[in-house]
Amino acid sequence: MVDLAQYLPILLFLGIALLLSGTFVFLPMLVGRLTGAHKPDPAKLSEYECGFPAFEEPRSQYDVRFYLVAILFIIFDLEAAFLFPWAVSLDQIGWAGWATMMIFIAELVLGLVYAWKKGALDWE
Amino acid sequence: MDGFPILSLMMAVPMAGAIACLFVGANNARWIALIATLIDFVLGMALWANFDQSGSGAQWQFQEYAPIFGKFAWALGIDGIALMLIALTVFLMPICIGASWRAIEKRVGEYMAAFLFMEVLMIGVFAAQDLYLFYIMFEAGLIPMYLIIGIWGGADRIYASYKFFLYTLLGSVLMLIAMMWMVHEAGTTEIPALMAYNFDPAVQTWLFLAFFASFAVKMPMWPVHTWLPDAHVQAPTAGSVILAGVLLKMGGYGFIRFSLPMFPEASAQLAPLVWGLSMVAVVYTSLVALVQSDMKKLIAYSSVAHMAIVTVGLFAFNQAGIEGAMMVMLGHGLVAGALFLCVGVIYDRLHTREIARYGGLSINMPRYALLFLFFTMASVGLPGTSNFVGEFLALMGIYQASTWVALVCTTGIILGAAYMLYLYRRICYGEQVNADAAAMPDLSARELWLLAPIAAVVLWMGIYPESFLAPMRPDIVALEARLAPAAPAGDAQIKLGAPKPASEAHHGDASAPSHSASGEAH
Amino acid sequence: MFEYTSLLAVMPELVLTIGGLILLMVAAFGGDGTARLVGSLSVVTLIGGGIALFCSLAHGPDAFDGLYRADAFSVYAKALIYGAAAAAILLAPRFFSTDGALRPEYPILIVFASIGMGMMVSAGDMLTLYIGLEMNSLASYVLASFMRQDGRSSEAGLKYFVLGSLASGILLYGISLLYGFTGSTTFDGIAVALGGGVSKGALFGLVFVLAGLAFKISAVPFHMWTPDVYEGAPTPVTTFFASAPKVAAIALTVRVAIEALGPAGMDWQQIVIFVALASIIFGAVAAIGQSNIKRLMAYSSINNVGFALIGLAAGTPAGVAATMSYMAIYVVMTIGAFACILQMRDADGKPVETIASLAGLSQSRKGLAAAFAIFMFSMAGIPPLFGFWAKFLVFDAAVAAGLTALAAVGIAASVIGAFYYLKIIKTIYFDEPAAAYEAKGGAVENIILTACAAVIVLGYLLNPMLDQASAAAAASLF
Amino acid sequence: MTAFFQNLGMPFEGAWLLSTIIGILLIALPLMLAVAMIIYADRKIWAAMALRRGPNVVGPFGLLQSFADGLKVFLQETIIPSASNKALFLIAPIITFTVALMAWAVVPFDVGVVLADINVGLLYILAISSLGVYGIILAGWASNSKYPFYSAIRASAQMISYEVSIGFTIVTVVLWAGSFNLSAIVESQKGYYGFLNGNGFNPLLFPMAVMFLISALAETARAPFDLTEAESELVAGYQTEYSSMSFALYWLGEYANVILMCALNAILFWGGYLPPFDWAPLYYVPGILWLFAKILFFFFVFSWVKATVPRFRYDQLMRLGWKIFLPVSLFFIFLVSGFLMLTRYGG
Amino acid sequence: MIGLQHYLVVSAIVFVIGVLGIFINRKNIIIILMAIELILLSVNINLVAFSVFLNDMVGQVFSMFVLTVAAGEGAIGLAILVIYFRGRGSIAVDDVNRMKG
Repeated sequence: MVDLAQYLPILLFLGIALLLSGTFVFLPMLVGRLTGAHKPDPAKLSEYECGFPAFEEPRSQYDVRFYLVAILFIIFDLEAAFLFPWAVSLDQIGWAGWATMMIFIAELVLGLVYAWKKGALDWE
Repeated sequence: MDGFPILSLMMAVPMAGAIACLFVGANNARWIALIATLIDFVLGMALWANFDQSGSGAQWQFQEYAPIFGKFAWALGIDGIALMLIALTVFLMPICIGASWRAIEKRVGEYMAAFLFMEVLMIGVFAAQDLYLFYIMFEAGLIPMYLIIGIWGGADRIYASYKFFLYTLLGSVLMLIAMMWMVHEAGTTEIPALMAYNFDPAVQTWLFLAFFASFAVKMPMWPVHTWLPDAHVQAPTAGSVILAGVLLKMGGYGFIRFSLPMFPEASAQLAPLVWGLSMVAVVYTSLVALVQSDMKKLIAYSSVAHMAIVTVGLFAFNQAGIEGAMMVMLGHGLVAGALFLCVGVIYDRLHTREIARYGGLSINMPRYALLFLFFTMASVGLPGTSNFVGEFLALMGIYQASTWVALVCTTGIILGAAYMLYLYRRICYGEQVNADAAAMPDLSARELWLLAPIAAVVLWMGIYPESFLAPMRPDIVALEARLAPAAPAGDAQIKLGAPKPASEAHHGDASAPSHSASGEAH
Repeated sequence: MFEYTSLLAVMPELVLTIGGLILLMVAAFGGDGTARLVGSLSVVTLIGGGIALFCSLAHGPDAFDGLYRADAFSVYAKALIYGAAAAAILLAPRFFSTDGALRPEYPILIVFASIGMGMMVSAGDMLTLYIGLEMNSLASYVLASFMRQDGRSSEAGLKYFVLGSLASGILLYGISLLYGFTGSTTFDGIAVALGGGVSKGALFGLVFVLAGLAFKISAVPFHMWTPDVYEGAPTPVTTFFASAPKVAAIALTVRVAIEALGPAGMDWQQIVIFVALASIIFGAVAAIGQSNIKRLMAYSSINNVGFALIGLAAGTPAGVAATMSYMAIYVVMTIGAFACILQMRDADGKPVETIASLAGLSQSRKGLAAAFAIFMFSMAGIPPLFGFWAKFLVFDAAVAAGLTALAAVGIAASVIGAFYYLKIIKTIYFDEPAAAYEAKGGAVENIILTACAAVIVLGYLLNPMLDQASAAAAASLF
Repeated sequence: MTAFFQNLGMPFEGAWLLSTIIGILLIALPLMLAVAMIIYADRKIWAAMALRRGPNVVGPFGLLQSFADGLKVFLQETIIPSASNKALFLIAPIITFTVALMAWAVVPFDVGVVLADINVGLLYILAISSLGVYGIILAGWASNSKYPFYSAIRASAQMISYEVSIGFTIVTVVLWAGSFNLSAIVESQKGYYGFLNGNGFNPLLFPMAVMFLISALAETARAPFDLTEAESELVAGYQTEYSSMSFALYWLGEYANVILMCALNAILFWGGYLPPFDWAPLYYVPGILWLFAKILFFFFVFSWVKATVPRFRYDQLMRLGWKIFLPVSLFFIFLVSGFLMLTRYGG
Repeated sequence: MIGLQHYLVVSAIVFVIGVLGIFINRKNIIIILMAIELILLSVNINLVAFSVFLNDMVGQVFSMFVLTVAAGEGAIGLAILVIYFRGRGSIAVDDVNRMKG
């Protein structure tokens, strides 16, 4: 069983990092109120535009290719999840284990080739 | 004829005809159908001629057995009862084809195919010696009949076809479950073996009820008879003929082949139920028939009443009753068929079944009036016709079992006379009020050739029923023997050696058994 | 240690995988023009997979330390699956070509789905089960939304995806509980653990697993996706959904129930009985009001699943054999019926789906009408058509197992089902002809149609063979 | 250090806690300091390459420029746009910065000098750095403004694209080292050809080192891959609506990540805290200095690239990631693992 | 000390949230996708917890596969959603009603 205690410093680190960054975000707000720098007005609080009111919803439709990238990422990044344990246990699993992963990668490459030929990797 | 698969051949001939009909034109289809049915008729007569009626031979003859289906077999074989019903089938089929010769004009090929397929299945039902094979044949009849009613029927055909289909299907699926149970219990699918198997009486009741659900609908018994008038009214003439002539007999055949021999105890126990339903049917449907304005409906209700006599006869548990029931079935098959043909004859001319639209036909259609009168009388049960023999035997049989039932059922005969004669009077007698009816021509040669053979056979059955009873007698005797241990004590029996109160003697008729014997001697 | 002989056991999957990947490359490099070529090659691949089944039979029952089964049961189911998949491929080109959606991905996806289904029916471990199931599901989701430009198709894909994923999730949750409370994911291990008593946690797991599987086989009360997906998906895809994955899911359910959950039989039998009856009755009742033939077929499939489950409810070798026979017959009927539906076209050659458009078909296209009627009567279970025998077998098994009451209720409910099949026949035969129909049908469709009709009419002659095969398949589970 | 506090009479738990917290602060505070200085360095290098002088007003040679900037933004008003999703708007920079800090928890500065010596340190870093994308997406989303939104979408697509190739590249190193522990990875780089320390000297891994360096540029959205804040198109990218310290936190986080990537370059391919030559006298120099030297070298490379290479187009960026790096890295996995099977494990 | 039942309870809660997210949510299909991921997450919690407490690696291996498949599922789900959105212009749950009956 893994000794989770070695992760305790990380947990502590998380706490401290959160504390630090929280301070950085909220302290200036307090300071701004104290120094009088805090003077919001509607124009200032409106979203950034080039002098015009926005023509459309800022979160409007965006290019479907981003979705495509996301989809490709999900697939390929997860294959890496199989590569990691395989990489550290290569000394124990022998040629069969190696061949299995190579077949896996080969299939992955075929998928990549398919996506490539279908133009999924093009950004035009 | 030993070893020759005549039963399979009798099924193969119409099957081939049916397939051929699908691919040829209207006229060719008619001829193919006629020839196929005639071949079958000839084969059927050959079957009868070769049937060993002595009673000394095997009960089951012409047996065929081919275990090609895995869980069940292609097992055929007939006894006398089945023989008679097959004979009835092959006799009526050419007549049906003839009746449809002109009446059917659209989709003739399919029509003829459906009829020929029906014939295959009807022969199959009566010849099957395997429980499941029987069921398949029994159920399969729904398909052609559904199509016959639905495609070539009258205005309200769709409703009628649905009703026919679903009623009958619901009834028979329960029977299927019972069959499965029986097969697992007895370990065989062979009907002869099952007929000898003694099921646990406690279970018999359930099995009986399951079979009853199917056969009662098919028969049809009151109160599940309501599909019949609809089906009859909507079906084309030949459809009605085959429905009344043969399909209804499947129910009776089912009782005689399955319910009684396989579940004798349950049959005895539930006999009062059957009696009760039959009594209601006889009286109620006869009264309903009396007020019908539609000819076909009237005859349909009369069929229900006649079938009630059959059930009563069957559940009399004695030879006379069962013989009578068989005779009523055969006779009714012919007579009701003929009556529907008669209706068809005038329907073809005037395209209406309203009784009121006719009248005085005896003037312009004398030959028709004569034959119609003959069949009306046969239906009423006039001595000398087939129905008289059957009804007499059946009522005699039930009298031994229950005098009250006999009494009520006998009123059915009187009511039957009433509605049939009333019908006849309205159609053939009186003024010729309707000009178009008055202008109708008399029977054509074709129509005459359809009705005359039936009339001849009806007469034959009435005058010399022994030709028909003889092949069945050994089987009925065997059935009676099977039933004997369970048969309910009749209230008309003599109890020898025991003194009786006077009131018993009032109902009891000491001469009843000898009557029965004399009935056989006819 | 790794045993190379195990590869023999998975030979069918290997053949399909390699074939599928090669075809994928053909599709990638050849473009949409290769659709027909890829279609025929996919069928060849499936046939190759079918031949490879002999390797797997030769190998014997267990492979990969029990993760995988190459027993008669799996071979039987795979033969059915491959056959159905091939039919679904063959039926497709004419449908898609009229819509300009003829793409080589369709047959390839079906091949991939077939690999998944092969794994499902061969699973000896929850892990294999899950992977196979997902492999099939993922391909199926895509297939459902294959007609990208058709709004209904993508909606069908979406619904299928959401509810299918939910089902997988529920199934997985059940698997995780079973794993936790029995300490194993292998079917044998679970069975051994359950043999020593069913803990409450394991019972929960069992219920979840069965619920997930019920989703996959679209049994009531987890059937709600079926009508929409069947209606929305392109008709060839619906054909596929109604046939091969049904077999796979039912076979999988049977295997899990018998092999893994066998010792807890008393616990799941009631569930299966309830689900079976509910499916039969609901499927039949809901189908009555349908006007779209594909929706109707969806309810019909729900209804049929109910019948198939009755065999499982019996829980006996005979029951399992009956279920498998049922599926075999069902697949033939379904493919035949869909081959008919695929021929439903208006005068412009556009596919139509309403039942009303069938009106009077018997007068314009006699042969098609007759075949349609045969399939409908057969589905209704009317003898002498082979569909009757399917129902007969499951009810027979139920009666033999002492579930007479179940059989009686089930068979009575089948009469309700007959009603809506009759409705179609009524429309075809009794109604006045509707708009003109395109007179010609594709040659391939006609061949398939005729073959199916022939099987349905003459099926009883196949009985001994079918019985033997099903019995052998069932025997390998016990 | 724990032992030191225990010697002072503290119980073990307390001593451990205190020493750990000190360790954390020893990482976090100098890191922030380093970031400030490195921003300065960045500007200086950039300026030098453009023959400019760069910051030179505040403090000697402008050394205090970053601190002056820091003070300025600290005293600025924090603007929260009215249309924004306020909570998320404030949380986003916190996430970015926290994550940038946390990755350092497993970085080995010298033999045994590491806060959490976990066995999957490399995985941890990968995981933590993947989280960084949330800060950016949330910023873009919460701002509810057009440019930040586009920028966030772009940034996330870019980051995840290169994460894939980084992942595969790392696998080759892990294959070679047989471990995910960063210290073990460093140790495994000892003694190439008897005298070199660093995977980068291995011809099988050198291409991976190059790819990793480029991917690191893309992953941190440094030039020439800085499309997320391509000012001509997207104003200031996802930071457009930010001001005050929230804005500064992104800068801090970004540079902290840059340093981290430099450190990873050093650790994974160039021997980490080991001296470049496996020669005893060099080991007298503390490892941490070697590491810092390497980090600084890579940072110089980063700045150098920024100053000289023009910005990529988005399609070029994607093509590089998906069509070149991904297949090549997969091929190298095959090569490296095959080589290892032949020479080390299998035979 | 945190015991097995704690994990199971958390997992059960997550699972229920996921299922409710699918059935109660009437807004956005993306939320449904997330709910599905929640369900799978609960499964993974279960698997890993059991794996640790049973001292058996299978559970963790299983959870790896679940992760992978979940990713594939997510990818396909997104793809289908994109097609759907292109055809329909909306991903509101209430709009997914083209077929009825």
